[in-house]
Amino acid sequence: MSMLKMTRRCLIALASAALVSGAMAGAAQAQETIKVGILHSLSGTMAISETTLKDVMLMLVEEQNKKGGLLGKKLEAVVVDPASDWPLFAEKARQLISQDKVAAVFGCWTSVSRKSVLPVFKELNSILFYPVQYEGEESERNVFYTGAAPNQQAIPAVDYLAKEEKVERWVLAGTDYVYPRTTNKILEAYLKSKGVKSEDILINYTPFGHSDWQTIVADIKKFGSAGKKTAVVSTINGDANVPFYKELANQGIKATDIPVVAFSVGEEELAGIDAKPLVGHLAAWNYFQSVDTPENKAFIEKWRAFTKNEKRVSNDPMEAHVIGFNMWVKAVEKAGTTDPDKVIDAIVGVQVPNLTGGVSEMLPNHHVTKPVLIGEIKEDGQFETVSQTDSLVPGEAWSKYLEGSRDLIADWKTLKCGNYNTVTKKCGA
Amino acid sequence: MPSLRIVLQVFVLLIGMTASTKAGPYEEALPKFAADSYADTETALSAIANSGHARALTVVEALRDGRLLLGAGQVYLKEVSGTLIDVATGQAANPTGNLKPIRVNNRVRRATEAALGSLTLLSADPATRLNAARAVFRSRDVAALSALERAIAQESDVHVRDALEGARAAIILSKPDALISDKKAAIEILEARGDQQALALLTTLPSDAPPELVKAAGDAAEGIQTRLAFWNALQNVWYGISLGSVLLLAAIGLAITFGTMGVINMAHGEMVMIGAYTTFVVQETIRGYAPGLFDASLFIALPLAFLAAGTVGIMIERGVIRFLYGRPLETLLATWGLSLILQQGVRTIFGPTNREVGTPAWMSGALEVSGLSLTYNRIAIVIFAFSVFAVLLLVMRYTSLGLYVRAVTQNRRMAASMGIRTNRIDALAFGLGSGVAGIAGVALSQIDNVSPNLGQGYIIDSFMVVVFGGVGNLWGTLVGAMTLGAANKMLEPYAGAVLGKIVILIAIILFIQRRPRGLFALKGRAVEA
Amino acid sequence: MSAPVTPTLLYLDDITVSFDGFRALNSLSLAIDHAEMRAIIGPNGAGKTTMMDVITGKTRPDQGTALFEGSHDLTVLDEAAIAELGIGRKFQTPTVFEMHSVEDNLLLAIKDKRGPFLTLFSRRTTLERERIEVLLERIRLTAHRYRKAGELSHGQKQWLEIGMLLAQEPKLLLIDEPAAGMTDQETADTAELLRDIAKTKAVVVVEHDMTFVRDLNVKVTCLHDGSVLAEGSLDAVSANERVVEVYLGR
Amino acid sequence: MTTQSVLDKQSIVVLSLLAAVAVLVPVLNGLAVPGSALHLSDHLVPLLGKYICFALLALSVDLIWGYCGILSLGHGAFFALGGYAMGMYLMRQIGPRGVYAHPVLPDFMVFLNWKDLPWFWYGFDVFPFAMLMVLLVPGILAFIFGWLAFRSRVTGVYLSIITQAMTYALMLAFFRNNMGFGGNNGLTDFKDILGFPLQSASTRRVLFVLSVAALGAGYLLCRWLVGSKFGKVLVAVRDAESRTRFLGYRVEHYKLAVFTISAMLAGVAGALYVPQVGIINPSEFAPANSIELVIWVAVGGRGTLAGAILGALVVNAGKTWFTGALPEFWLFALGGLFIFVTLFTPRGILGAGQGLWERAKQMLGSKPSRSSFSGGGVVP
Repeated sequence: MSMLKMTRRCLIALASAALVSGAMAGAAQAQETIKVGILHSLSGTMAISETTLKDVMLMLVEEQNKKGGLLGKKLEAVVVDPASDWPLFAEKARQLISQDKVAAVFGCWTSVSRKSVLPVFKELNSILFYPVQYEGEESERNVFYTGAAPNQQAIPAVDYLAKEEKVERWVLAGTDYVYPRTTNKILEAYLKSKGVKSEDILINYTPFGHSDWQTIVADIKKFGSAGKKTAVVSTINGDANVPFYKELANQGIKATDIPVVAFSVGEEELAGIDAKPLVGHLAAWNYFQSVDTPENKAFIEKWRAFTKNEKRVSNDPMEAHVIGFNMWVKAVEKAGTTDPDKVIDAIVGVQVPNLTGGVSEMLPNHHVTKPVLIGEIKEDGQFETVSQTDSLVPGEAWSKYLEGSRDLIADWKTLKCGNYNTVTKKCGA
Repeated sequence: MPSLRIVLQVFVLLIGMTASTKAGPYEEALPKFAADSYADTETALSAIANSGHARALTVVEALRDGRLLLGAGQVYLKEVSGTLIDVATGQAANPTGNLKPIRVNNRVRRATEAALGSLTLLSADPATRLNAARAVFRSRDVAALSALERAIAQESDVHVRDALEGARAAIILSKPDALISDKKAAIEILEARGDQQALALLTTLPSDAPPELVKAAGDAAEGIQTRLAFWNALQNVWYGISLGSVLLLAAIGLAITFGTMGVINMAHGEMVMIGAYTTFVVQETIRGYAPGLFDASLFIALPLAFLAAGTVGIMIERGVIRFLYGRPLETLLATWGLSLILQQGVRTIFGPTNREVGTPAWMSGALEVSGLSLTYNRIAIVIFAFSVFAVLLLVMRYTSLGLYVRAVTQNRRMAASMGIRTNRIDALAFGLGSGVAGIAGVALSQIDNVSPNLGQGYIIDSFMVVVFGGVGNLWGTLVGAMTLGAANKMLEPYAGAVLGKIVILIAIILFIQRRPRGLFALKGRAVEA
Repeated sequence: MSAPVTPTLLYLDDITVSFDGFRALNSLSLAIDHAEMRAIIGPNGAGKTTMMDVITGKTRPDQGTALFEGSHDLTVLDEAAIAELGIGRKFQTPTVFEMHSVEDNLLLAIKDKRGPFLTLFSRRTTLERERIEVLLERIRLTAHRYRKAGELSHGQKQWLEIGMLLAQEPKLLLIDEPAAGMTDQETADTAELLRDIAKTKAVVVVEHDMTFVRDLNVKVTCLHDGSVLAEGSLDAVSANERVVEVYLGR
Repeated sequence: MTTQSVLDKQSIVVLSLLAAVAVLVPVLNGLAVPGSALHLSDHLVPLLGKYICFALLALSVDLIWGYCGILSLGHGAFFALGGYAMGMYLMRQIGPRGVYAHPVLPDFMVFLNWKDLPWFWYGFDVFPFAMLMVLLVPGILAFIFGWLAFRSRVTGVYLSIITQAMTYALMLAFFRNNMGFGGNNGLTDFKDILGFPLQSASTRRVLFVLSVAALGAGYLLCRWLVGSKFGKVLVAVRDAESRTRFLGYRVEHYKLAVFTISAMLAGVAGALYVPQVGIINPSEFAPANSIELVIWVAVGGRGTLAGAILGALVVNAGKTWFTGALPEFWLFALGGLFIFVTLFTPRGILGAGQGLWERAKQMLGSKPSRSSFSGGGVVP
């Protein structure tokens, strides 16, 4: 026991010494750099999509430093690996914020990872930039959604098909999780509001990583040969897409017969598929690598130089990170500090050029304005833009087409509320 | 709808033609391409297709292939040989400035197909004529009717003729001013055709159709429906067999390592993955050095995948598993560790994203047998799976390796004392099992992702197959794979993919407790040892 | 329990067991009396072990009757129930709980309630303690009581297993090749021990070692191809032409 | 004898260490000056709490694997079920504070257009009921599953594979949105537990202490179980199943009993885990998780209760460090660990350590003493 006491006393002595030096070291470091957290899975099932985003962030940080950093300080990227493990996302977020003291975090891909870290960002009052298209139905003070909300992707895509391809019959096929569920519910309500009958809508859900698509593709084929022009709206996620498209091609479903418009298939995913049989199938995004603007050209050039890979593709969530990062930089400059409260106040209204030739703005609901692009798959795995909205579409946190959220709006500028009910005139009620 | 519009457009164009005698519809249409709008492109296309102009076919084909270029309001055509000609004059041209291909979308592509259909109905090649007939069937373009009739008159190929008549029937049925008797004849032809599209045509008659026609169509549709129901059931059986074959391929290597050697190889899925990546590397090499060999790429990949996975298997056996014989649970953990390392290794070398493995031409498309649609790649996989099974059965039964493996399995000490080098047999048998998993990977690369996670998707299913079928018996694996495949596909239409799979898993759990050693279990004292 | 059908302790009649077409037991009949010792001999594959499996409930016969004490149908009971009826079994290779001490091995074997809840709250009684002392003495392992059973020699393990059988207080002991792997002295001691046990309990010994069988000096049953070939004193059985044929090869 | 074995040397060490942790962590977190070397940063408390829950889970696996030879590759399922039971309570506690402000229905039900609460959600707003379910749901599942499996004597590898099938089937089922458990997103966005806000540091400290207490209690329970005659029968089953049977023990009853107890322990671990990490989702059912947790036990040393705890702490701390410092190498390290442990240290860290200690003692000439309990595992 006396040993224990001894060590205890030693520890306290040590601690007081460390206290002083630690505080000094902390202060000194704070002067040197501003830390930026990168929270993307580098292993596990999501590594396939998220690793690229980590690289983009590293590039953006490096570039900003070349421009002289931010507020006279260098930026420093802190990379962690949440390993596609959702609770680990929360743990790593907590570590980034309270241990590494990052000024903002760029990260997450899946909805569940975002949901997992949400309480952490709220509790520790930090900032998360979320770069992926998602199901909406959320607006948090500490989160900025730079990917598409359903109204910036799904609805314009359906409009395009109905108008341009005269589609009258719809297959809504998705992986069974919250994004497809919500998107399909919104689309179902939207289509019905446009006079599409229930029997002309087929909804189908499959599990993650579904690989045997024979039956479902055959069903789609059958559904599509009933005389009316049919299209498939696919919210099929990640890995399941390759066997799905392969089965489509093999069963001879061509884009001219039954076009498939996908919301989760981008350049990265197509890089793993032989795109020749898929020519003409569509995707709706806010950005395509093939977009012909000087901004995009410059970006791709830098990206390829950074990754030292002449063939490296770019995609929509990457652009979202570019927009988010630039907005954050501007907001920090505007606020003159990285203090989250000040930045959150300053960032609303900030405008930065996106890569498709427009200027995106951060809205009071923490979503951004973006153009909606519909592209057809080309033989080389790139997209040919076949339609683009005339102006930028503001992201809506709450869908007009869903019963529960119809009356909700988000406004962090004046109402200071993410779910303000316009009927009861109350926040969160 | 589109057909009606085309009729109107043709009509308008015809009026235009009479107005100005100088420029025909062909010349009139060309400037529309310059608008760079899909609707205008489509209009121009239809006009050109119906103009009867000598260059119409060339232009349509060029548009389809992205060889129709636009420069300063002029339309140029780049021939396959690379020379540019001015589409309006047909003369070789040498324009200055930037040329951009005219953009095509699905709508234009569809119109192109329809146009090509009516333009190639009289082609010399029967396959082209067949495609043309199908295209016309889909477009139901009234303008193609006369060409169609000419084609039917001189068609000699029965198969193509049927298709042509089907197309004509489709047009007549949807043509408002056709005679009732003709329409009735069309209904009969469509009924004989008996497929889903025919059914769709028959069930979507316009509301103002005469009652007798509606009745005839209704009867015909009913007949088709009964037939389709039958074909549907058969089709489901086929899906079951083809899923069963995939499971068989994935599991059969395991049946050797687990079934006869008693080694729980959790890295089995990664052997499949190695096979798939071998295919990728082979294809990349071929693309780079000998593109002509692409169609043979899978055959080249097979032995290489066998060797690659087999070698890794032998290394695993020598390096890890041989220390763990008789401790199945420890083997399970160690090989799980190996599987993590192999996955991450592949991720480090090839990157985390999917890699593209192409499908050779002979494996694309589907074979239509009456109401059945059998895709070539699935046919190939079914045949392949059964061949692998047969070869393996022969190897185990008739070769000395098979004999030795069985001897070692039954009594290691006795086998050793008879001069069999059990160490070598263990390594070879494990290599064989892994190699077979490797060639399964070649086949699976055709239907699934080639990614580091590939193996993970199959490992549980493979174990289920082997355990369900009964350990130590290749026939059990075959029956197990087919049963699970068929059960899965039978349940899927009713329960959905997820629930179906859950039901099957529960059924297996219950089954195992009825017959703890599987369907084809060995009985007797030996298995207790 | 219904009234005894037969006065014998163990009664097997017309027992047949087949594995994948191979008949391990072929209409086997056998009767063992109370406090009788019987030696079973027979070449490999004669069905000796399968017979034990049937008696102890490990294998269900395809047909036939197996009665214990004239009224308990062994073909419907499981191993635990049969053990509780009073049939103990020693395996061919000594099977003891290697990670437990010698004493604990005996403790686990001692006749007591076997349910999980009862063992959870059970305490060692003085009576049990005394019984263990006696048993340890009898199987000559008193000095090794705290050692792990896995550390014992082969012969000691054989004896420990016999001790565990005794601790069960069975009425019938089935003993498979007790002398295998023992020195001559140990073999003789084992025979002595078994003869001693047979004074109060029925014992069935399966053995290859003819010297050992001779030492036992009891009635012998010779099995061949799953049924009884000959029965009687060892001398009578060894004189049987068919037995000689079977043992020496045809 | 039994009482003596409960309080052997190892137990005293383990329990005092746990007590020390239970006191030190909250004190260093709550009372030490932030910024000082002694201060335990806020993010470490739930992290350590998570490790402790994993340690309890590892303990439950060790009880059946280390002592009874049942290798369950589906124990993550019981952990997750306990977690879901707790998650359902926490969801109900949110009440009208969800984004849609529905008085009863959780958010995910509102947005899937559910009108009523499904029947299986009833009662979960009552804490004692929910806690009962934490024990009962995993317990009943384990009982049914075990009853089926053990009765028909499914053993060894076969048992492992069907436990894997079980957790896989459950994962698929919970992924389905129609099941009413939130699908892929699972249950999240919890607000408070018994009225205490989950985000506050003091609630976290209490949860941490509770977890340590649960681990201590779990340890004592396991120690009592394996020290009793019951435990000796378990080890007997592990080492010579048919011998045990021929002695008259109904092996299936023992297996069933210990399997059910173990599942309930895993459920408790899950229930404590959820409020500390703030989310429960179907990926907890993933077969890979269950396999990984077996390796915790193997690393620490199966058949030694302290080993299971040690293994869970070491591997998870390693995971945290690796995924932060060398993200790309985590799977190499984990995979290597699996192989290394099974090949070279089958008795785990604790076993290897004890082996060295024994050898050292022998070298010094002291006689090996009789170990204080003989109900033991692989390690005396």
